[in-house]
Amino acid sequence: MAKRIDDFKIVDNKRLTEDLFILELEGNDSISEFKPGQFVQVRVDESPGTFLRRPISIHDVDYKRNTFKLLIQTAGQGTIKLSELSAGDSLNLIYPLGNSFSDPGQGERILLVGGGVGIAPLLFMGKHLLSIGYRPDWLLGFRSRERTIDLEDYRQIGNVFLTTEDGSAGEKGYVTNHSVLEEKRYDRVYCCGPDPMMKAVASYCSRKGINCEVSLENLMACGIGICLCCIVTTVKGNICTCTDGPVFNITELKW
Amino acid sequence: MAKRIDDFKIVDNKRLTEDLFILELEGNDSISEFKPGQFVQVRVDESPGTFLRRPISIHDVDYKRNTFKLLIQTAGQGTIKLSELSAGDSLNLIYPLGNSFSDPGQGERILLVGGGVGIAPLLFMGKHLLSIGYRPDWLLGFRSRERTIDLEDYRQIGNVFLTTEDGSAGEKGYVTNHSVLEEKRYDRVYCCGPDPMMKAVASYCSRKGINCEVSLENLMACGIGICLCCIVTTVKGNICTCTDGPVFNITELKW
Amino acid sequence: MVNLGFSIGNLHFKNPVLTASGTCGFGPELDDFIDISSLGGLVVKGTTMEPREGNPYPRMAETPSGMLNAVGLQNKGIDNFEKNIYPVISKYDTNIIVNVNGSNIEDYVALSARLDRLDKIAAIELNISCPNVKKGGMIFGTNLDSAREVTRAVRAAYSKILIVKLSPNVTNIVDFARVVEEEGADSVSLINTLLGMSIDIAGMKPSLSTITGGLSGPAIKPVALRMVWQVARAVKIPVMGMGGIMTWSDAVEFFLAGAAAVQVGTATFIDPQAPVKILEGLENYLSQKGFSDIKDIVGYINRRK
Amino acid sequence: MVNLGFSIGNLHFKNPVLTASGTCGFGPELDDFIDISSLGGLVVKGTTMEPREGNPYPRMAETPSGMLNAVGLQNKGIDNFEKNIYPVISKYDTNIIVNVNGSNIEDYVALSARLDRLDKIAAIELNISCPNVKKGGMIFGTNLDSAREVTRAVRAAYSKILIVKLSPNVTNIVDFARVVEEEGADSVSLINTLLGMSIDIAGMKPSLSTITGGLSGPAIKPVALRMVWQVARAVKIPVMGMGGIMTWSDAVEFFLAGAAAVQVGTATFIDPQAPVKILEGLENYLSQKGFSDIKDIVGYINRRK
Ligand SMILES: Cc1cc2nc3c(=O)[nH]c(=O)nc-3n(C[C@H](O)[C@H](O)[C@H](O)COP(=O)(O)OP(=O)(O)OC[C@H]3O[C@@H](n4cnc5c(N)ncnc54)[C@H](O)[C@@H]3O)c2cc1C
Ligand SMILES: Cc1cc2nc3c(=O)[nH]c(=O)nc-3n(C[C@H](O)[C@H](O)[C@H](O)COP(=O)(O)OP(=O)(O)OC[C@H]3O[C@@H](n4cnc5c(N)ncnc54)[C@H](O)[C@@H]3O)c2cc1C
Ligand SMILES: Cc1cc2nc3c(=O)[nH]c(=O)nc-3n(C[C@H](O)[C@H](O)[C@H](O)COP(=O)(O)O)c2cc1C
Ligand SMILES: Cc1cc2nc3c(=O)[nH]c(=O)nc-3n(C[C@H](O)[C@H](O)[C@H](O)COP(=O)(O)O)c2cc1C
Ligand code: FES
Ligand code: FES
Repeated sequence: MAKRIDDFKIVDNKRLTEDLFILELEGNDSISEFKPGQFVQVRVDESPGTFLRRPISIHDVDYKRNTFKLLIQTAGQGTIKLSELSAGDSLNLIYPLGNSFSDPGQGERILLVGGGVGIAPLLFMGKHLLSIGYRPDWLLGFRSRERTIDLEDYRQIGNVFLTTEDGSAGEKGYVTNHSVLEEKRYDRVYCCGPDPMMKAVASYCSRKGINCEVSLENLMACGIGICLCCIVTTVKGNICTCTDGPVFNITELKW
Repeated sequence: MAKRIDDFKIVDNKRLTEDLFILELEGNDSISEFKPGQFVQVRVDESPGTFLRRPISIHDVDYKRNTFKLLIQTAGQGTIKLSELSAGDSLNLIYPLGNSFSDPGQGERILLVGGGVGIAPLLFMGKHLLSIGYRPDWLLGFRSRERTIDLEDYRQIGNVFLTTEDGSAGEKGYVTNHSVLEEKRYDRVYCCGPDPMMKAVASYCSRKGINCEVSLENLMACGIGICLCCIVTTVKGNICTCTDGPVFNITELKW
Repeated sequence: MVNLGFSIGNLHFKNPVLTASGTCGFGPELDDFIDISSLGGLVVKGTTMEPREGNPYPRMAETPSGMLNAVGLQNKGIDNFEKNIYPVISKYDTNIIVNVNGSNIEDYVALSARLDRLDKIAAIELNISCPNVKKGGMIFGTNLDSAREVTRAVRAAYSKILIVKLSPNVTNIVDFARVVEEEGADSVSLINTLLGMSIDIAGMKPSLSTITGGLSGPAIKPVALRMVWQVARAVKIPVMGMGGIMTWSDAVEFFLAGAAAVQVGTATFIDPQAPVKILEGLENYLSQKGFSDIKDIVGYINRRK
Repeated sequence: MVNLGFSIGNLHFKNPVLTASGTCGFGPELDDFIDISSLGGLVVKGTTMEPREGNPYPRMAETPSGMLNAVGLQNKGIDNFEKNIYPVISKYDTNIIVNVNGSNIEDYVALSARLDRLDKIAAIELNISCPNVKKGGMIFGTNLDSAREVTRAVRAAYSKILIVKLSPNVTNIVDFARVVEEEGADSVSLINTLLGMSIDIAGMKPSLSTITGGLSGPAIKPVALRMVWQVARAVKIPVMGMGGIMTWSDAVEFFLAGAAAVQVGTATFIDPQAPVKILEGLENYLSQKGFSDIKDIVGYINRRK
């Protein structure tokens, strides 16, 4: 759909862990056109520490209630301020931005791999996959049990395999260490998380010949392709993460 | 008293007219040392439009409830943001700043002349005068009836003479046009308001040989005498409004 | 009705609000948000003869009331522009201006000559002030002789409206404005970004891959305004002002200081509708103040003394 | 324990956080808020031989993340300083530095010679970069020959530590740093304010009585940091960095870029305790990162390549 700029009303702000929270926003007529993997550019406020907008993935869309969610990690001034918003406040967004995950091929076995707040765009994708007839598995990594969110929504979509760095929940280690990768065979991976994690997953997938898409979180100034700040080096040269991405097939990336 | 810097709690925010409101703040042990004519430097927030603090006069001190008030006019970004604060919010102040009005001589007849938000420092002075045995008159000017605040507090101190520019309340015109200046004789005037008004009052007073103190509202960066931005030209040269003022006897000023 | 039009030489602009180079792509990127044709002009992004990949990531850092960028003139070169972009943007009913860059004088001249043949390109903006390339760019814009030489050479090769974009990273920008005026520039635009830097203290390394980058946004507005004021008093050709214009009131400051037109840059990143909102606000301001022509306020602060 | 001390020549500073000239009065103005003696130094306000009234009101304007000032070196002259101020501030147990100004070389020399005799004045900061006076000031700081001449003359007249304060309003600040180093400066401090301007659009007139003024505050930090980085790599003498330092993390950026010390300016207007908070934050940062000496981070970003 065409990009738009609008104020949205916050209907809920829910704290999940010490540093993760979900903002739920009231949608409008555009909501049916949001695609999994897309993001929005959030105008936090006018303080000098948050001059530019902040890019945040579309986490979940509720077509019945006509709302959508953003899953956000407090990282600095901007996200801290967002965490202080409450129902009734309004938030200016440019939306929906970027490309989206591509649909899998007929009968493919799918794994959704998320690390920390990187799970944000994957829930929307998982629900989409379910709606078109797939039952993907989840492989999710967190720092520790306390930093793990409630995974009920994810379990409704498929099996959840979990890792934590300290072993306080699921298997100990990084997602790429999880035993499921030895035991099961997947045809396609969708992945989002910290850069080192995505690189490790990408290298695993290319070794195994698994089709893999990653969602990058490059620094962005505009989000709409006019500043050329968010580039990633690909086989086609430097291209914009905000318009040509954020989702890339790993075969395109020069990693 | 020594200058200090502290957070204060707002206990009330009351709208008086379209553009005037009163913030009431919870005081601390310093409140008994506030002097009429003094001001505070308010840290509004961190937005680029309010980088510096904003100077605001001490409007009223309630020793019993241990609170004090600021009477504020919305003039721009900073004061608009202040108008949006509510009970429970906190506000960082540097206080108390500046000199103060001087006490009148024995038996002097006193007129307090205020224009618009310039009445802010005068209520505190009026109460002080009452407490040391004077019953000053008030001569107050506003734009119109709608922009006039409730004057009950002022009437408790002395007679109130009123002007509005459009004649919708009191006499029509500026304070210097009010008939009381023809009819009554005063020994001392304390004045605060827009520059042109203070200059007109000053020139009236020097013509009549009336002792007159004005409270200036020069642009300030620091409020504590370290930037030299707030100067006024006096018979002693350029001196700081924030430390040598804001109250000046008109005989000192090169107006 | 307020007359917002102005001219540079024989080129008429329907109004004095343009987009700034490198901050509006080629125009179509903004089609979802605004009608480009409603603006006075579109200054497309920095173009070079050959394709360029620009600088490595990371290329941007946020700073107080501003941002640093180190894009480094990434673009697909003039052949691609002529073939793929030009046909698309020719549809805009406004002045299209190409921002011209090179590593040496020959590049600048060759590119200008190519652009001279494109009917719908109304003017070029000679960028001698890009701080983000190792060769060319700011080196021309911070040395008077080089500025003179490149302007002279391009003037000889380009027949239409020549705007020269000046660097603020100089001791006396007026000297540069005078020199390029002498060499036949029809207008000067200023300012390009201030050379700045920022450090990621967690990583203990520069925030940008190139260490230094170009500072833009409201932070630089006071410097930009001062330079526009200085230059507008010193030259006879029209001045295009820019640097930190976020709102119509910022734009008014530039007109009062002497700018004949303004370009909107970084503001568009935060609000893609900013150029149009600024135009509307400007028109409102003029009619509320009772002015019938934008020219009535250009350089206003110099008039009364 | 973290060692925060550093030296310029034979002058030891207990820590590298100082107040900047013109933003801390003479020191006593801050006594209610901080213990000046806890700082590495106090750079008192710009002083001249004769008393000066400075520029007319208005002298300041707020800008995005910054402010413009046009104070213009208002001060009561050296006689008053020696008689009334010096005895009072001599009590501070820290290095007291006087910011030296003049309209011509003779003034600078005469004032420096006077200060050489005052025991408790540890150093002078030669201000060749004030943008707010018609004569002297920035004129010396934006012309290489003048900068050389005034530094040479003052060096001959002044036996103690000589710091030269550089102007950012130049094409290449490194040239200036090198010249004053050659002429015997013991340190350079930078940056002074950027020349800027702002317009009151309601009144349709400049916000400052002097039209242009000096821009300070976070807005200029990226430019200041870039210049400190450039200069620190080019000279051997210690560099004092300043420009928009509001917090300890800003200060850390300057150290990583190569500053041996920092001065805190405009921040003190907003929080009179800023210099002390910055010092505390710096110490915390160093111990958390496991550094035992401030020198371990000075110029850190240049070390690994
Ligand atoms: C396409 C895209 C989608 C994203 N989706 C989400 C999401 O759904 N939920 C979420 O919490 N975050 C998401 N991010 C990251 C998010 O944009 C940043 O965390 C946020 O901008 C930080 O802002 P801040 O003001 O809180 O922190 P700042 O003070 O700006 O920075 C704090 C720290 O965060 C780092 N940081 C800043 N921007 C980014 C960035 N773009 N990516 C990674 N690190 C950054 C900084 O380098 C710094 O170390 C996404 C980023 C992109 C590009
Ligand atoms: C000693 C002193 C005491 C004051 N007491 C009060 C008071 O009790 N109540 C109150 O409402 N105001 C008072 N003022 C004025 C008040 O400080 C300004 O109105 C305020 O700083 C404007 O901030 P702003 O961000 O809302 O407006 P800005 O956006 O900063 O400015 C909006 C408009 O207000 C003007 N303005 C800015 N600062 C001042 C100033 N210092 N004086 C006059 N006009 C200014 C600007 O020129 C501009 O036209 C006092 C000022 C001083 C110096
Ligand atoms: C990301 C970015 C890219 C830019 N690219 C160019 C460019 O290619 N050519 C050019 O002349 N100026 C370029 N500029 C400078 C702007 O056109 C403008 O001069 C500057 O940003 C100041 O204006 P602003 O503060 O409104 O952005 C660029 C600026 C930014 C922020
Ligand atoms: C109000 C004001 C007055 C100043 N006066 C002087 C001065 O007398 N001498 C001087 O060398 N610098 C003077 N400066 C410049 C500061 O010392 C400092 O170099 C500059 O403000 C940048 O630092 P900052 O951003 O931390 O303020 C003054 C700055 C301000 C804001
Ligand atoms: S963020 Fe501006 S082009 Fe991608
Ligand atoms: S406001 Fe700084 S000296 Fe008065």
